[in-house]
Amino acid sequence: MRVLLFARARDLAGAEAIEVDLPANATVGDLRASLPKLCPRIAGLVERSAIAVNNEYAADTTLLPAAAEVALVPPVSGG
Amino acid sequence: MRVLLFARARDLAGAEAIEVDLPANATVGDLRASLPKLCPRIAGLVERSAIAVNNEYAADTTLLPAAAEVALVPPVSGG
Amino acid sequence: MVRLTREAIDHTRLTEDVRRDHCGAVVTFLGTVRDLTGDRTTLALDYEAYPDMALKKLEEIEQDTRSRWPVGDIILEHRLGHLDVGDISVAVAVSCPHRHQAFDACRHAIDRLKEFVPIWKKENWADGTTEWVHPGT
Amino acid sequence: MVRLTREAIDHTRLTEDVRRDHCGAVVTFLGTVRDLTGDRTTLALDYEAYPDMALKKLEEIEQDTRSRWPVGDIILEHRLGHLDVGDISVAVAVSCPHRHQAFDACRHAIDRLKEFVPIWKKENWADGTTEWVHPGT
Repeated sequence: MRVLLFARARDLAGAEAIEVDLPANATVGDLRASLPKLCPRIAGLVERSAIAVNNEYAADTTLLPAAAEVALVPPVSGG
Repeated sequence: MRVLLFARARDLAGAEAIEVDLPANATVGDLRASLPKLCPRIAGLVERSAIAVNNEYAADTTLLPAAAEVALVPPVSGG
Repeated sequence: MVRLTREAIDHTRLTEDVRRDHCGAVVTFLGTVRDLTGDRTTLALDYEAYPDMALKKLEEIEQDTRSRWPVGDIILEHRLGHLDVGDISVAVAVSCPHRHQAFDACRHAIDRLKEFVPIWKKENWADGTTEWVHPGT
Repeated sequence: MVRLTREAIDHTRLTEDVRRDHCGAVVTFLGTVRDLTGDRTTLALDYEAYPDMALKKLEEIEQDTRSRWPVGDIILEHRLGHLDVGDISVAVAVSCPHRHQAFDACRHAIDRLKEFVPIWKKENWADGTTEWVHPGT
């Protein structure tokens, strides 16, 4: 599964996305837990970020659909 | 003393101002009481209007200065 | 700055004129002539002022607003004369460092304007009659 | 209507586009790039969005605002890319029949935008450093 990165997360990771391998029936929380292992530099930011699934903020208990657009959404600062 | 009229008061009186004779030491309240006698048509509006003395809203207890610009200010509706 | 004018109000200019580099927020309010008041149809409005007192009261509102919020700049402008439906009768533009300041300051200024600035409007109803508007009478 | 743009925001057009004959009030909010944040000097900001989600969230804000107030029209527009001090980063224009509706609706829309629309700014400080702004981190 590909996870889109933005803003400081993208700069810290040096990439626009991270590939994550997750078992079937994995949840958003499982994804959240796996990100710091794949990219330790964003660990602190992941804790404070939301996860979006198909352009919607998702709770950690949400099951990840098989084909979904997933993104790490750090605290926003638009306006 | 000349009292400026505006809006409905001017239309009802058919004049831009009314001349009022008041004794020395007359108050704004005395002026207010005299207006309906001079121009009965504006009696109802006078009750609901403010009196301005030198471009300032004045209480009925205020003494009228000898030389002042005085106006009847009906309820406003700007904006 | 405060102004009474018989020309069309240029909201672009008002908004541009209050912008400041230290102010991250600009709020501009426009009052426009509505086609309906309750269930009656308005064709036009005529606005009249007691000009000297209106300018004095507008200046008091500017000073009062500046004393309550960190205003970068503020402009209050009211149009007088004959206005058609859709025309802008009044505009208030305010800049402040932060947005809630700008919203509060702008709303305060227009609320006060409608409360005590000696300006009056005359309705020109669709049935051909006219009527000065004096709330409460 | 909602928009993300890399061009300068034209507040004149936004304000004109929301005006309606049955709406006596228009409130336009502009967010502009401030020269100071606290005691630090900003030279410029870079804005980035997660575009599809940002547009979806902006549309939700438009619908939510329309459901709460009798909105004639509303436009939310956010600029992306490199902005200098004084540039307009965001604009919200709203028309409603009455002024308190327009103020409340406009403030609601910009408050929600800042709360959850996935857009981020990067500070370009006067000392040459840059920093993505992520409140709370």
